[in-house]
Amino acid sequence: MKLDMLYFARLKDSFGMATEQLETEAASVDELLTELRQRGGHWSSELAAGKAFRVARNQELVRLDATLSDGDEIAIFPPVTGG
Amino acid sequence: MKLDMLYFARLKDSFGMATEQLETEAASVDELLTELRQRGGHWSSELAAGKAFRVARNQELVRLDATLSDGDEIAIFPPVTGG
Amino acid sequence: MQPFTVRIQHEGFDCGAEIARLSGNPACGAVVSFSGLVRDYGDRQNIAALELEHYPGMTEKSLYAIIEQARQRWQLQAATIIHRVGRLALGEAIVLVVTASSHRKDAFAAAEFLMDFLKTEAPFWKKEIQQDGSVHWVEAKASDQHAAGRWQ
Amino acid sequence: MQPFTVRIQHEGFDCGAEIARLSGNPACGAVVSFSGLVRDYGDRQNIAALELEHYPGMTEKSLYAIIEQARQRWQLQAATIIHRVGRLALGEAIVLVVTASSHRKDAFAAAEFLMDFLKTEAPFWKKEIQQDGSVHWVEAKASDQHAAGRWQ
Repeated sequence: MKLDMLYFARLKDSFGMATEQLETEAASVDELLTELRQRGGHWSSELAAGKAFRVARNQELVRLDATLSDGDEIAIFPPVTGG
Repeated sequence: MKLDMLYFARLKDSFGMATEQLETEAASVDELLTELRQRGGHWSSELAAGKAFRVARNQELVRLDATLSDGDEIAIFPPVTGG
Repeated sequence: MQPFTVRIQHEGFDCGAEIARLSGNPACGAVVSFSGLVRDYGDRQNIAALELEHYPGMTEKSLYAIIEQARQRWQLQAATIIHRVGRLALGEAIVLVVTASSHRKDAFAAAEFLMDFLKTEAPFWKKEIQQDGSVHWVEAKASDQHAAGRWQ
Repeated sequence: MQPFTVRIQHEGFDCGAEIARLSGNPACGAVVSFSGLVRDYGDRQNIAALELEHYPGMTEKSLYAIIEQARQRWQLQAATIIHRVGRLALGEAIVLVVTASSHRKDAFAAAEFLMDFLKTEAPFWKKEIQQDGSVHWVEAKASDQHAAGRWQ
């Protein structure tokens, strides 16, 4: 299936990209993260288990066990700092 | 001694006056109130013991046992309702 | 700029200008304002206007004292209290409190504290004028006493 | 008038006009505003400007959801949230929250609640630009998490 990936703020800078389309068989956010970490470098360090980052599926915050469907918009970003 | 008396809001309306100069021997606010109540009518009903009113001496709220001095500005008024 | 200001006046005020005046300090990240307006109901219904009386002299003194208390409790860089007196029509602003701080919690707490004490300590009295012309002094609210009490 | 409004924009806003817009309801006696401004210090010192990024679409959605939560908790007649994005110089306003209610406690609580959630839930990120040109992403504050937590 295909996912529309979005990266924001520090993660966008670290990964060197703001968006990508990802072909994956990951069934959950957790599996997706494992796959991204395998890219190594900033991907493995920024998305390490203890790191503070958030995942949104179709513009709603979700937990690691959230499931994925074809065409989902998945955003990964640092804790927010607006206001 | 002489006191400059001020009455505000509903008490001003009830007493039919906003200010007066009072010649008195009252040593405390309590004694002054007893004297005013002796005028009868609205004076005794508005200043009755259970009634909610406030007394300020020289523009600071005081309790009934506050003492009085010649020339004091004594204001009596209902609980405030501004803001 | 005079950072702590109290004004008692008949005329209206410009909320935006007062907030802007306290927004100039580069150390202040947070500005909170409270505007109190004449509502169409209060103790009675169908209110057309309020008439506000105060105790000149004591009013200013008590408001500066309240600001002083707020400054002892919170980090407060500036504060403005404007309270109108005289006749105020429906929808007009009665009171404005503006607080400025480095921290939003302080700005919020100080503004709410100033309002709670204004409602229970500052010598202002409101008279409601109904649409049919009848006039009544507003009674003090137990809820305002309670709100002020929680800061003690 | 649209009583509940969220706006994300590059351009500045007129605080006074936004407060006036929510002051027109004759049932609303209380209007509270919060303005957040660019300070000269944050995570670092000597800040010259901020650069604000957001997640278009999700931002608006999350802010309307936060307003919905506030309406369930407090009597709220109207609320406005304006949050700027892009580059903002020292002293400029970043965010404005305005709440209008019949009761001042509700207006205060809702404004503070909206700000606390804005700081912890809405997808905005700040970059500090120092006077010497160095640039750093702002780190999320534990104190903001704590502030938001007290409403739960």
